[in-house]
Amino acid sequence: MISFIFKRLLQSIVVMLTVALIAFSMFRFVGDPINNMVGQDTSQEEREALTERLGLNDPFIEQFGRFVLHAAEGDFGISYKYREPVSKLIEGRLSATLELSFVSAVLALVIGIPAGVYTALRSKGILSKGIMTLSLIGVSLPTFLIGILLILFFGVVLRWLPTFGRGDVVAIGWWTTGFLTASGLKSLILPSITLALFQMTLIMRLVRAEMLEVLRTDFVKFARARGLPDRAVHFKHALKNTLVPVITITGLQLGSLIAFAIITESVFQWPGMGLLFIQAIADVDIPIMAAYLVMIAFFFVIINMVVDILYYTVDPRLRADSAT
Amino acid sequence: MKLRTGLLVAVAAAAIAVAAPVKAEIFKFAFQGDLSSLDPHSLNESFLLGTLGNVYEGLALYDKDMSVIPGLAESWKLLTPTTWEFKLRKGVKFHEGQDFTADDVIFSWQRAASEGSDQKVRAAGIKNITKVDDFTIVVETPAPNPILIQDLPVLFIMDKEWSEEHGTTNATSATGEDKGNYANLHANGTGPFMVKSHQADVKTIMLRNEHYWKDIPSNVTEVEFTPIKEAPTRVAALISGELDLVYPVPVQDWERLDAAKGVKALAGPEARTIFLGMDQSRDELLYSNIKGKNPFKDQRVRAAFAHAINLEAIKEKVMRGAATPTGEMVAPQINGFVPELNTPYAYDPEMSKKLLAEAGYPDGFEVTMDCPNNRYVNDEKICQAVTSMLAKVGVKVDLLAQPKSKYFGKVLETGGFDTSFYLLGWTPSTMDAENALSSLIVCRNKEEKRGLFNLGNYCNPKVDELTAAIGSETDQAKRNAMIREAFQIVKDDVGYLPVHQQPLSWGVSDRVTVNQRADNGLDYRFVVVK
Amino acid sequence: MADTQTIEKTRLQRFFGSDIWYSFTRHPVAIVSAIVTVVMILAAIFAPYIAPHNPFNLASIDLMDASLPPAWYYDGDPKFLLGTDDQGRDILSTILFGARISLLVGFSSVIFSMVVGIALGLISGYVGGRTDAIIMRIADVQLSFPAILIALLIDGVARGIIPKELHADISIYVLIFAIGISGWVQYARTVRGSTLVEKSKEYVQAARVIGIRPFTILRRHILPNVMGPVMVIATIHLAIAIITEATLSFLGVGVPPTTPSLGTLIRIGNEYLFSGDWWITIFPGITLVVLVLAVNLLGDWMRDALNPKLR
Amino acid sequence: MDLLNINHLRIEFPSRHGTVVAVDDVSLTVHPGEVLGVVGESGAGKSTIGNAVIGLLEPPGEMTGGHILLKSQQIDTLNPEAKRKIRGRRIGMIFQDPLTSLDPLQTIEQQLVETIDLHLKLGEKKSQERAVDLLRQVGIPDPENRIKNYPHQFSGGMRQRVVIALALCAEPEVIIADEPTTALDVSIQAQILELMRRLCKDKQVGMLIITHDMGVIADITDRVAVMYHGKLVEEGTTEKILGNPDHPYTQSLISAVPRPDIRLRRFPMVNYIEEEGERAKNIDLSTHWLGRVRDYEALEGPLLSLKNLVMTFVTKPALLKRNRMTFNAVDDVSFDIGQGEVFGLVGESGSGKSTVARMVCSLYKPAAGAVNFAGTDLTRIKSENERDFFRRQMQMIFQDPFSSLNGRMRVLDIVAEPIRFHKLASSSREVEQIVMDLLDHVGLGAQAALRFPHEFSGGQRQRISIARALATRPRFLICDEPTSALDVSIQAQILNLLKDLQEELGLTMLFISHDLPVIRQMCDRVGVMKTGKLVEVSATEDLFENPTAAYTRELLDLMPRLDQLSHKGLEVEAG
Repeated sequence: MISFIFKRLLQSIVVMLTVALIAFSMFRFVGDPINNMVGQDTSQEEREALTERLGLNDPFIEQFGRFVLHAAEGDFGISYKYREPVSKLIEGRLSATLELSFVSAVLALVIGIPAGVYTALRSKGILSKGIMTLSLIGVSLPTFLIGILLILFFGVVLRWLPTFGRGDVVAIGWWTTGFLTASGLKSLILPSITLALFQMTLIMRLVRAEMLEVLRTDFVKFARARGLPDRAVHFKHALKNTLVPVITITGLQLGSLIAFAIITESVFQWPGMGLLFIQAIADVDIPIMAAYLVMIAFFFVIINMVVDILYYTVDPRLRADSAT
Repeated sequence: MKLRTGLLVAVAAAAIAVAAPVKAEIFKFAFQGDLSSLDPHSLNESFLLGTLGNVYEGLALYDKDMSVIPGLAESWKLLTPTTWEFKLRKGVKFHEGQDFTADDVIFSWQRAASEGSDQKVRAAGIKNITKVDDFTIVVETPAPNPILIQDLPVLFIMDKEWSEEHGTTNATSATGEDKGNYANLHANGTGPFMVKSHQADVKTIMLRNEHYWKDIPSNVTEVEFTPIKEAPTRVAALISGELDLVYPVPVQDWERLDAAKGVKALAGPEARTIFLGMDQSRDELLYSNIKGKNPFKDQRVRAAFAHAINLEAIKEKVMRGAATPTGEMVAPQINGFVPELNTPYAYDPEMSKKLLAEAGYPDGFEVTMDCPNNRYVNDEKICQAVTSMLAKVGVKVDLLAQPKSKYFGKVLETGGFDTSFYLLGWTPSTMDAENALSSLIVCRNKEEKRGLFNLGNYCNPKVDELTAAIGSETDQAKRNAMIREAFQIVKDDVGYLPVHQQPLSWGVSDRVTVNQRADNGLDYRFVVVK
Repeated sequence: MADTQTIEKTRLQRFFGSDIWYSFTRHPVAIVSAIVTVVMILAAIFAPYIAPHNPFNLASIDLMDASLPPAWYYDGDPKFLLGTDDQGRDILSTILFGARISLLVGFSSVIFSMVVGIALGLISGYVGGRTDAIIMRIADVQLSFPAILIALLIDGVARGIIPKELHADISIYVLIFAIGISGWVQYARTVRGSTLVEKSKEYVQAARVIGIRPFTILRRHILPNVMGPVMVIATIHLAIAIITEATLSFLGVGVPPTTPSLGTLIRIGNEYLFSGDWWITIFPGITLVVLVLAVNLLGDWMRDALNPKLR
Repeated sequence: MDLLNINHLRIEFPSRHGTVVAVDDVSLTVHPGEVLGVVGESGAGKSTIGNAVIGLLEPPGEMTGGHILLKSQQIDTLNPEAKRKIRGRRIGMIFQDPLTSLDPLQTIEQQLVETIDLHLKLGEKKSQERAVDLLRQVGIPDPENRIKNYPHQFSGGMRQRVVIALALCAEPEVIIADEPTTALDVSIQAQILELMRRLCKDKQVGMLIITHDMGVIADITDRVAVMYHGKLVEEGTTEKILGNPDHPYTQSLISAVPRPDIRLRRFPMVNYIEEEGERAKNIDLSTHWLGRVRDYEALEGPLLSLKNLVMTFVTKPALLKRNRMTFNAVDDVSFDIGQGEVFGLVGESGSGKSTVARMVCSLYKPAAGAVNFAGTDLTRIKSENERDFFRRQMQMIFQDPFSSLNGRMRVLDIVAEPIRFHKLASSSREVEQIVMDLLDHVGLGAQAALRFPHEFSGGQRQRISIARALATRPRFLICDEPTSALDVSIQAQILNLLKDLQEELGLTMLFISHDLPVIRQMCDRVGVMKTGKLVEVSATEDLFENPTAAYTRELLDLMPRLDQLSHKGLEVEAG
């Protein structure tokens, strides 16, 4: 197990380095940052001087090396636009994005899994057919449109919920949370729904497909033959076996929540990393972009590791293998 | 440190004390962009300067109507064509309690000229400052500079000792050499409002400065600013009553705002002029099917373009009646504006076709147009409209609309003026026509840093002479005459195709009244909460 | 020999005899969504012939027609059934042409990732060993880059390295590439899985005993047998691709507004949701939903009919 | 007194092609302590009966007639809940595949206790004790500790014991066993059957065994019911049915069973179920392409000779060699096969016999040793093209008729593929003609060419793969368990076909099977393999009459004794 985790860690580092490299080599093409760092009547000489001082003229590999070395110490450089250390900027945004993703993830799972199970067990039923179709509408609309329509309806027409931002947040160390204030919680509702919809559908369909598979297996039939009541068959045996494969994909899905948050955050002006990133792309704020992508990769490898470990704990067969 | 926080607390406490009778009035507003820094010298950009103008002040100030009035300087007079004497205001204190003196002015000027500052150009307008006494200074300019004063409201004064104490004697530079400049996240000015908290691109909160050196018309005790990028979200936030003011508001949403109860659209002409430029210097256009020659060198072609564009339609449909079609490169608010030159070129497709034929392009030609899509009001839509209008006279325009970062990277000097036909907007930062002439209209000259934003390099020696003269002419009457002549020439040459003065478009809640300044600046002093 | 003719069945006959077709005829939902999809695809293909106006012909656009409401409104213009947008383009026509572009992007990118994914999947499944390991690692790295991010970056790069004047023309291919490249992993994994299964089957060994070379085996024997699940993924992926395109256009990446896709239309229309010109967003929006919904439902039915494990 | 009565049971499966009557007016009775065997070939509807009894008919199947009585209480009409209460409590069920019958994520204790507690309400503690006790009864060593294990930690045989234990949890009155030993090796099978019989007698449980295997029937049952196409064709005591069947189907079935004790020339009267392929035209091999003298140079000595073959598989891959875990699937195997000889290779699953075959036809590359074919060491050949020459000379017939044909290709293309690949015919016209003749020759008829595999039965498919194997005009044929997936009568047909072809074409054969009786019917010499090693090689008759190796003797003893089978109409080959 230990050696396994260690191996995974090594892999993760490789993955992150690759991501960093790819990302970094792409930035050189996304545009010239200088224009956003100076006003309109700044002269060419000054612009060039700035470029030089930023080391943007150094050979690529040198820039990359510098980046990796600093990143290793958690220093992602200074944002061109905000002239603050990127690490501080991200620090300030991290909690917003994570809380949003977390709530959405919970929503997606809490609704997705039971719905999937239900539609699998009652696969012929009218209701489950309804659920299936309804869930599709969720993924048939672009996220941003869903967001805006929600704002229009609940924010402008009904005036029930806030249309933007996080509301009041409480700071716990560098972590700010919206969970502790009424307005914070209210502001969470619309964005998290917008963000969760897509994943919810995916998870639900996945669970359904897997469940149908498992229900066909012999051991389910045998469990029935042993006289076990449906409840036991479905939830004790079938569901548990369903979740094994579901774990991996769900893990990845939830990981991508953090990235998908980009859209949701810009629609709701949610002060998270995604918003920071999309802003950074427009302003060609390379340090922020680099940091963000590495963060994303980081989250993914973490999630992947958690998933694998879960796997080991859930599935005895794997445990046996790892033992040998 | 301890002492100063003490002071700050004291100030704040006093603020409450004085404000006691008045109840706390919080004013919340949103803008599309954000306040990238609190350092007054970090970026020469209108919103940043406009906002920090509430915290920091210059020797002179803008009044409601942008006329320049005394600020930290009580008065000034011209000693020689190149030297000015300023009497500084006594008894002014910075937010953290330090006294304002001549040293602060000199320091601030030096800082503005320092490495990483984006105000170098303005700082360069001053050759030297000598201190006569604590409240008298003499300013030397490199050449006679009649509009020196125009620059002062945005040349902000910082406290010397405060800056030295926090090692921020240089302007915040983006290079990260100074890891997190103190002035980037903290402010200590003399202005009517002081920064309470600031998280870049998230939220900035300012408190009323109860110790301001003159009384503040506003009854606002706290200002809360949030950047909101998406227009629909911004408008929604206003209509839903979460905010008191949002800007800019898409012009097409005006009706909706006026229809919705509790809010209204607040419009006004901005000092910014939107215009189209054409590459008139290269012998062959970079992006065209005409090879070997440059159609835009021919005045008739430029005129043909001018007559092909229906500015009224753009005003009505794209700008929803909110713009002012114009024939001049500067707006009415600008010193030197010539009313009679403001009438646009007539919309006359037939004439346009005829001119093209005369010029030898009976079937028109192809050209690529560069256009920003997130810089000016409906910029991309204007460009689209222009393309379809030119199509009607046979000119096929390929539209290349990009975000401002990419757009400017291409068309400006950095990109080697890589364009044949483009849309640009300009607000003379000095609010004086000379700035427009010397930046946009004179022949491009890298060495002398003139005409660097004359992207198409329209070049007429006569205009150059005039501009040079205007630059040093201190007699306003003579000066205006020369400005008029220069603009007349440009108009006859059809050097540019002015489109309109774009509207200021704000959405305001009925519970507040605000003053909409022509440079799109929001001056908290004039915000009143009902 | 005479009777062999009677026994011989064309592939078409086989299809109509197949269980798939039978289950199809028993699924009203599947039938309806199939019809909708086909109609929309046809409409898109023949847009130039059936559209009342050509929104891409700038000369034909009159700005004065801008923002007219649908024809049934009192100030609507019968020329423009569903009204016009902010540039005076006929909404109905833009929708037809927009669907054309959305579908083009959708199909092309799906085909792109299909080809890449299947090829890599077959190889890593059949060859195994190091090759397999490497390809799957790449897949992992790729997976830690969500589709939208990849698309954003690729678009950024493309705009950086490709001559600016070409952007308008190539942006659509960039989009296809960007969306396509982010989708191959799923195919690769599925195909690899079923390849592992198929290659252990005896008909493959039989072919090897005969001496058939690996490439031929992959092409003639394995490929046809792994296409089932691929088709299902492809259908659902098509829907996702179209949505992704729309989403990207919201983030400012994508086709130029002079040749808008459904997504672009919706994005543009967004700015008019409050101004009351609802038709600029709503009609393209409805079209998009109906299209994607139909495709999704089709995929749903196919998934249940073929019931492959979607991994 | 009757325990279980099935009266005039009728079960229908409505389908798009019209209703299929899976079980048609079947009546059976099981007495306490009695084992009733239900025998029949695939599609006979025997499993359906089992499912019907425990009330778990797969939809859309439904009982449309008759009734089922347990202790003269009608149970088929009970509501689902009541039926569930009977399942496991009063009727235990054992399925075919022990590997898939247990929930992989739960310890066998959890599964046992769950069931026991459910039915007997003993409470946690008692249930656990009973669970351990059950495991001991079904002969699982060290049950106290093993009970904590997960299914995957048990061998196939052990798992089937656990499954039986689960079936016995609540002391059911009836046990229904559906092909309980089909997935197991001969040796395990014997033990399991013994166990089941004992339990049945001790506990006076009535047992209904559903199987296709006459061996099982002979070993364990008291009475036998023979089913054919959903109908009960004959019922009686085991002796009666095996020794002197009345119904022609039963007779053909019996006659088709390979005998361990005697060697038949051919299997007679096995065409009751499916036409044993009639050849439309008898092609004259002396002139026909198929029989045309093959351009192989004659050679003295063996055609195939294996020298110290070794095959190694990596069980745990690792970068460093020393970290790898490997085992030898084939360990130093050597034997010769003379021309025209049929050499049998027998052994239990995992003994490495198939691996040998795959090395011979170079699907696997041996880790060591030589495969000398017609004097050439195949392992030394580098170029594929050179290898093709030998590929042409040896072909293989596989076990599973369903996976050995590519369902996406027409039979024509399947059979033609080798001909085209090796360019054995001049024109596509000729290719087609050859294929038609081949198909006809294996008894399918030419018109089969234009169909797709899924339109054929298992036996017919096996004929197709035989045709494909012959299409290169090989001199050497490898048959890897060619009939173990087929019903006994079909098996007989295929074996007949192979015999005929071997004689007509003078083929040399390597015949691999786990089934000793089959080996006896087919082979001249036999090699016995155990865990990768070759333990004995001798002429068939000697092997069966006086085996030398202990392991061989063991195998022979475990073989189901079928001596009571009738010999009616069999022609024994002079041994």
